[in-house]
Amino acid sequence: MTDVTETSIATQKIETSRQRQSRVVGILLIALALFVVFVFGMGLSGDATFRLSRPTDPYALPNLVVPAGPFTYVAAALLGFLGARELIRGGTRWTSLSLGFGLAILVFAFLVWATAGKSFSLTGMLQATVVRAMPIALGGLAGVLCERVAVVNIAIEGMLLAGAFTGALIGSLLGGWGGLVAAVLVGGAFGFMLAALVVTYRMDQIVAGVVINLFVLGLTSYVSSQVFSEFRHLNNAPVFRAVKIPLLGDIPVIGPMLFNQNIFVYGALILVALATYYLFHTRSGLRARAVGEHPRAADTLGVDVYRTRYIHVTLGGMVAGFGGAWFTLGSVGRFDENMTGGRGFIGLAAMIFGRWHPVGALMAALVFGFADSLQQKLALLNTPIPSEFLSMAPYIATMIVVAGLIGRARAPAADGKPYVKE
Amino acid sequence: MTTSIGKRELDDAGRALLKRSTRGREDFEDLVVVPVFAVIVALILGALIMLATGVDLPTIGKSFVALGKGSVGSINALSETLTAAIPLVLAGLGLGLGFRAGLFNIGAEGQLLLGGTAAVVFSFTFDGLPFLLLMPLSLLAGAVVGALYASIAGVLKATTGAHEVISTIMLNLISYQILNYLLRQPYIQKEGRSDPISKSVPDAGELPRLLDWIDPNLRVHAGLFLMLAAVAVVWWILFRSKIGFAFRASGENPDAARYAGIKSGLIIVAAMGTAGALAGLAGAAQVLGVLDRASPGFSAGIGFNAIALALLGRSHPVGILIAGLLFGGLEAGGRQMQVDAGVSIDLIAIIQSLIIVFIAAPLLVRAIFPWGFRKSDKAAGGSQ
Amino acid sequence: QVTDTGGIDDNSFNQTAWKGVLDAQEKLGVEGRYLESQAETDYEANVNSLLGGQCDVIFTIGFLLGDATANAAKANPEQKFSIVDFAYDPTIPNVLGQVYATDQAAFLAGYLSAGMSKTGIVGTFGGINIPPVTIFMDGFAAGVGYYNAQKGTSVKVLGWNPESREGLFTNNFESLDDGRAFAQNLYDEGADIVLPVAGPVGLGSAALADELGTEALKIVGVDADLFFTDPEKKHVYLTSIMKRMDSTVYQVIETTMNGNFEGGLIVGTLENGGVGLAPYHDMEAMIPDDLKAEVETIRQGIIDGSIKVGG
Amino acid sequence: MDVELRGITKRFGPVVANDAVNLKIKGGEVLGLLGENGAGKSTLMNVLCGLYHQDEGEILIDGKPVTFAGPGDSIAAGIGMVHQHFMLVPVFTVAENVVLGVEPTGRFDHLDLNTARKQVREINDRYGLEVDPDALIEDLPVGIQQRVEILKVLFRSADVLILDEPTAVLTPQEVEDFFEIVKSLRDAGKAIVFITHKLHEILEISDRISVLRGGRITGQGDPHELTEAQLAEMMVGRPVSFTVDKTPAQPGRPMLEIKDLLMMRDNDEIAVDHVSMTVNSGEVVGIAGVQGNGQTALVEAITGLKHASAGSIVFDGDDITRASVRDRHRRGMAHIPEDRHKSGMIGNFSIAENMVLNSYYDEEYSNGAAVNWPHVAETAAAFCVDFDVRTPSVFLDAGNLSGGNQQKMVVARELERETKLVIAAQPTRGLDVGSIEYIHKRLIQSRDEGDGVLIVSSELDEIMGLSDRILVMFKGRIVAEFDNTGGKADRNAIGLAMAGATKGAAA
Ligand SMILES: Nc1ncnc2c1ncn2[C@@H]1O[C@H](COP(=O)(O)OP(=O)(O)OP(=O)(O)O)[C@@H](O)[C@H]1O
Ligand SMILES: Nc1ncnc2c1ncn2[C@@H]1O[C@H](COP(=O)(O)OP(=O)(O)OP(=O)(O)O)[C@@H](O)[C@H]1O
Ligand SMILES: [Mg+2]
Ligand SMILES: [Mg+2]
Repeated sequence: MTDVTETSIATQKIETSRQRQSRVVGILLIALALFVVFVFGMGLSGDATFRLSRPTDPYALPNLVVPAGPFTYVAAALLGFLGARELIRGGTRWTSLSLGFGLAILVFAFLVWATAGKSFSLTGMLQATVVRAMPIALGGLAGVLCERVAVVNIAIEGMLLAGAFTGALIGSLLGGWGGLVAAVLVGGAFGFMLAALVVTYRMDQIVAGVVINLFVLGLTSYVSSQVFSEFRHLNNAPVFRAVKIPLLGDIPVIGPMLFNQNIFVYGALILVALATYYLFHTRSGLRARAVGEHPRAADTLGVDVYRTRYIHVTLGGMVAGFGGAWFTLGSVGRFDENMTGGRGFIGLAAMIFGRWHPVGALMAALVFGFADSLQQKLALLNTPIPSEFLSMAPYIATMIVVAGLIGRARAPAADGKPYVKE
Repeated sequence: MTTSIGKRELDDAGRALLKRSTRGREDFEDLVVVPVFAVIVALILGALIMLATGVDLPTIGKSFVALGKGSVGSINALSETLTAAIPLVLAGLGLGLGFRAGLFNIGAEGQLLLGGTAAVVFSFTFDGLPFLLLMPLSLLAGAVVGALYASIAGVLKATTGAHEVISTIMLNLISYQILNYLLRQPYIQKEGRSDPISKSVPDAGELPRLLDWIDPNLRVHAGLFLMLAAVAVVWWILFRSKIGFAFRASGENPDAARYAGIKSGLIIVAAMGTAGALAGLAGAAQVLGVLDRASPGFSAGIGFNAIALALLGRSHPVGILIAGLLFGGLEAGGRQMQVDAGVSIDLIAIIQSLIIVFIAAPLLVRAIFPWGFRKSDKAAGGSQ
Repeated sequence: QVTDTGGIDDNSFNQTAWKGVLDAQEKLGVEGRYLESQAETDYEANVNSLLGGQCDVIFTIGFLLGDATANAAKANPEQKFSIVDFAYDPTIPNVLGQVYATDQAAFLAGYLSAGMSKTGIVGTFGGINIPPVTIFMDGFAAGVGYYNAQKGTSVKVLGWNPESREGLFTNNFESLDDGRAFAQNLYDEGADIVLPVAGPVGLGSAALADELGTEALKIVGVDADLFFTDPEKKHVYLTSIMKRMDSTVYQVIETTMNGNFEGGLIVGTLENGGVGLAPYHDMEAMIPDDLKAEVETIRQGIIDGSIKVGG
Repeated sequence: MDVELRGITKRFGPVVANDAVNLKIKGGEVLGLLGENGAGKSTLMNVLCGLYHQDEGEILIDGKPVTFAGPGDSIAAGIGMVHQHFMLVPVFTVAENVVLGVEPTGRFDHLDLNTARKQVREINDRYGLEVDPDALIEDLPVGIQQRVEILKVLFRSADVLILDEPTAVLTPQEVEDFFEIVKSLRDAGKAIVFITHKLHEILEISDRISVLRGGRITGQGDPHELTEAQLAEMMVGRPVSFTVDKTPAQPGRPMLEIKDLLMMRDNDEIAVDHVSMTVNSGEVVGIAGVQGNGQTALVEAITGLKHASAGSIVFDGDDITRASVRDRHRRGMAHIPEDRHKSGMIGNFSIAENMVLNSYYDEEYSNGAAVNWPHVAETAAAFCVDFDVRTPSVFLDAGNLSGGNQQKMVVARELERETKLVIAAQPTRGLDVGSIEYIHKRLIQSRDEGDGVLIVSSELDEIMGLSDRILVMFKGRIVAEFDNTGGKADRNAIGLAMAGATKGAAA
């Protein structure tokens, strides 16, 4: 035998992936700093006024007045600092955090720029953010429940729509709570139907989802034009009003956002918390995740894969039905054709954006909600940017974030694959 | 090691391996019985839904007559059916090709919108070119822009692994805004209008109507040939060409494809691009053949219906063609149904979805109607 | 009748026009059919479908059907058409355009709202930025401006800038939830009276007003008298800017049955009753009498031309 | 506890996987179960553990007939199975995997992971398994994953343990440790069914042997009376030769030269640490090493699947460090991948399509932009005949082939063309003796025709039998090199080097 000569340990520096990421983020942050200075900062004057309280609030906060010109320079300096820090001390743990922080600064700088010399109600915008985010969050949560047991649910859109429709119809007949219960049950029924199609009848999951969407859209539109137009009283449900939580609801800014909302907002927040506990801290949650990751392994250990899938997809449908009822019982009390308008698909995006985690899906939904309400405010502020570009900004941002940050996020391993016993 | 492969004489054992299993009753059932059955059952269920919503029996009868009349009952009906099928099939072919390559592209809607807009803009920009140049080039513009737009999702997936479902959903939402913005630009907006609507396609840019010598209202246009050619080309690409083999290989097993030296990134971008080109063509055919201009949301959900279509056609070009004709017929017939019987056209969507369910879940059909069908061996087999 | 994308049961636009057909059915014994457009691509196909249906006259409802109607009319010179909200220039012999000087009625509503606003801020938003929509907003803003000029006040209008012709638009005529969100947005910025000009979308705004209470937010309806067509939320409507499509459609049917159909244009004004301000109904008691009187004076002024609405 | 299988028949469509099988399993005894690929061993055991339901026949426990509706029932009856393919959830921890299905819980269904961890540690200590309960499965080497599988069965206090090819992926040292565990379990009174293709293992560990062929029991016997040759003949139905017949190597010019190669893993750890090595034409070089020591990364670098962080790779005189996979293939490099299911073939493609998976673009198989399918089919048929791939038709999906035939298909694809260098990773993992014999013969044939052959295997016997020269990898480095002309290398020394023993000890 011959000994192999020792090769000396590498002394040259090899860039690790983390360092690479830091470098990219650092450059990006510095570019943003320059952008803020040259696009927002140039010739900016006046104050941006953000109203924090409404006339009716018990504790009036003074308006938040930001001198626009100086602020942009401060924001740019902060961005530059974050960027430089990433470049110089690359590879530390805070890269993602820096990026998130940097984007937040950018958004605020943009707001200040757009509001310079004007004012708008920040509290109103934040409250609207939460409201608009809820159906998306609930849709995303429904998706999480289904995909954690490896059933891809493209049908969230249809389930939302079914919930909205049922809420209006039954709500008109039996009142709000009756409508709500019915919406949840009908959502669950569609979940069960999806489960039956994909688990028992082994239909392709995407096909089944697309079909349910088509079916619900057709059925609800058909009934609404065939029946509701004639019998108006069938489409006139009461609306759940905002319920202010004593004390908490009076906190400025946060109060109206979180503690003066209707049951749908409270319900969604509670459901997200429950789902998180359930999935990651209970026995059934562990089994459900096992079914999503490696159904055969779960099967060999006596976990009933089919039953688990049926249960969770049905639960997901119920959550979506609840979210759908928001459109009618939580908002306008009337059903209208296709009134969910693609929110289910955005919910799906929120689920992926949120890495198949309930809290992640909620956060992602809030980003969409924020963009949505921001855009309405900006239309009032008469910014020189065409409104279309403002509308697409959140979608572009989502793509960038998905590409940059969670490109490698993993879906449950068995996601989308049917499981065949024997 | 050196083994000469070239032209080698096969011995008997080798020739025996070249046998293909013949098509039996199983294929007949899958390809003929189940679909026919699906359509019939879906229509019956549609009738039940009408009954449940208080439509009386004579009206139901009338609506089915109208459905038949409106889809195949006259030259006009056939023309409408084909007109509706053209963009559906074109976009569906692109989606089907993507599915084969393992890409779940939800973005046909956006690719179609931007492709169609590009075709319109190209056509009025180069107004004055002769028909033989302007029309094909306008189509090409649509295809190119559709391909480029789809490639964004492809490139993102190939370079960063961004999930194409999210990026195509986002690209759809972005495309609506781009379109709204473009339609308000003075260069594109129709003169004297304040609403978002584009200038018209010049006559030399239009896909000529094929039957206007019979009746000027017959809308079927030369896009029909485009559609048929696309079916043939996509079939050839998928099942005969080298690139198609690479598409299918990375769709079925990306890992094995990578080991075999197929560059997954390139394939993703190429497949997305091809799919986008077809969706762009669908949009171009729609504006050059039917709409004559671009307006907000002129895609009318074709890109989404095409998903259902591609799935129903099992991502096979011929299947997609047949499914497209079926959907086109239902759409045209549905319109007649609303006029003649006063039944909402939304019923069509219900019938469409039921047909897909029964075709896509043969096990369900067999479970409901156990007689008449072969005992399903497949059901017991499956994976492993 | 071919509807626009709102649908026949939209409680305002399409429904009002359809009411004209229904009235004619009742009184003149004609038969009416309708076809809903699902999307803009349907317009032409839908018009074509009705061509085969042996109609005496085909109504196309909405500005957006302008092109489709013109094409069909040119291809079928025998068929009579009538389009709501579109004026052809030059006119087409077999098409009768019906347009409305809605700004006249909206002017009154603007004046009334300015007088009724407690916060000194009123708001409006539209469906899409097209003339039949913005004409409401123009008139409304002009009415508020007239009030300010008369009273020396500075009531603000949010959501529409008549000069830049930019404003708040939902970009659809469908989403009720948008109607609620947009009204909420305006309310957050201080508006206590909102004019939604977006067909059924306004019903969402009404739902918000219902929830907030009419003290906090009132709605001005458009097209029909929403007090009647939206009876469940009737208490939130300060008034409605009526565009009496039912009456003009009825007239067209009547003249057609009498064999007097002629292409061209009919314009609904305050004077001929083609547009008008709805009664105040439940709000009657809340509105000060002198404000009512002023509105009535202005109405007369507009009719006799002493008050100019546009410009 | 005694278990008896009576007249078990199990069909998959037309395939009769088990045909009236009778089998007895007794407590305190190891039953060795042998058979070719596809003989029906796994199926029979899956019936016993409740995963499949038999079409005919019955199962008796301690003389009483039982029926299992699902695996839950059989687990409750005290039967536990370690499956041929790992049944572990890769993103779960060891503890989560072990308790799955029998989780300790608190109030509100709360998963009590602390108790789980403690229980796992107890069993760990009792049987000397040494597994960290908090490690994520995906971070563990296969040897440890194997132990987790056993932990799972023990955790459910099974009295009957079915071990389906548990040693297929273990190194010699790991196998020895593993046998210690099996023996202690037997001595504790458990009944054990042990399935393997390795005859010496079965002779070493079993108390009784049954042989399956074509779904039937074709032989029974006492390991003390049987020889490997007799067992092989019972399995395959003909005599099998175990030693690879080969002449001494005639090394020629360097075919593959690696200099100072550095490879990083995704987590920025070093996988291959400045390795330099050469493979000459006409010789077989074997790389021995415990899995997880960088062999996979080395193969990925050579075949172009991953790019080197530093160093160079020269193939027959040309620098290919940056060349693409396809380019390397075109230059004459053949690659038999480690995991044929995952990366070697496409189950839903026909055999013909699989045969040209990496050469479809070749002029040979194409007309312009199109693939010449008729020619592909004929060639594939010829390959199948040459390499004894048993199938009724080349148009059948490759996924329908048995494991051995699948591997022969992959080997045929790689070797049936002009090659200069063959990289074979775990070329015979999980195959029966007949297939192994065949594939080994083909690899030696390649060498004799002047190819360089590089074999990576965790199977020390395979390395010893095939290689002319043996390199041992440990922690990303080549730590020792042995000349194996005429099989003269010291098996013990190699084993020690694989385990990371110091040079002094290895020498
Ligand atoms: N789920 C299934 N569906 C159809 N056929 C199957 C299935 N499982 C196994 N078979 C077939 O049954 C026969 C026996 O397979 P089995 O897996 O039991 O063999 P084995 O003896 O374990 O082989 P190996 O040594 O390769 O593990 C094979 O022909 C196989 O193709
Ligand atoms: N007993 C152990 N307990 C926990 N982790 C271990 C243990 N032994 C090794 N590991 C970890 O396992 C990893 C290596 O195993 P693995 O087989 O996954 O590597 P690999 O990438 O396949 O390597 P190769 O390139 O050689 O195939 C290392 O990160 C090492 O830290
Ligand atoms: Mg086996
Ligand atoms: Mg490895």
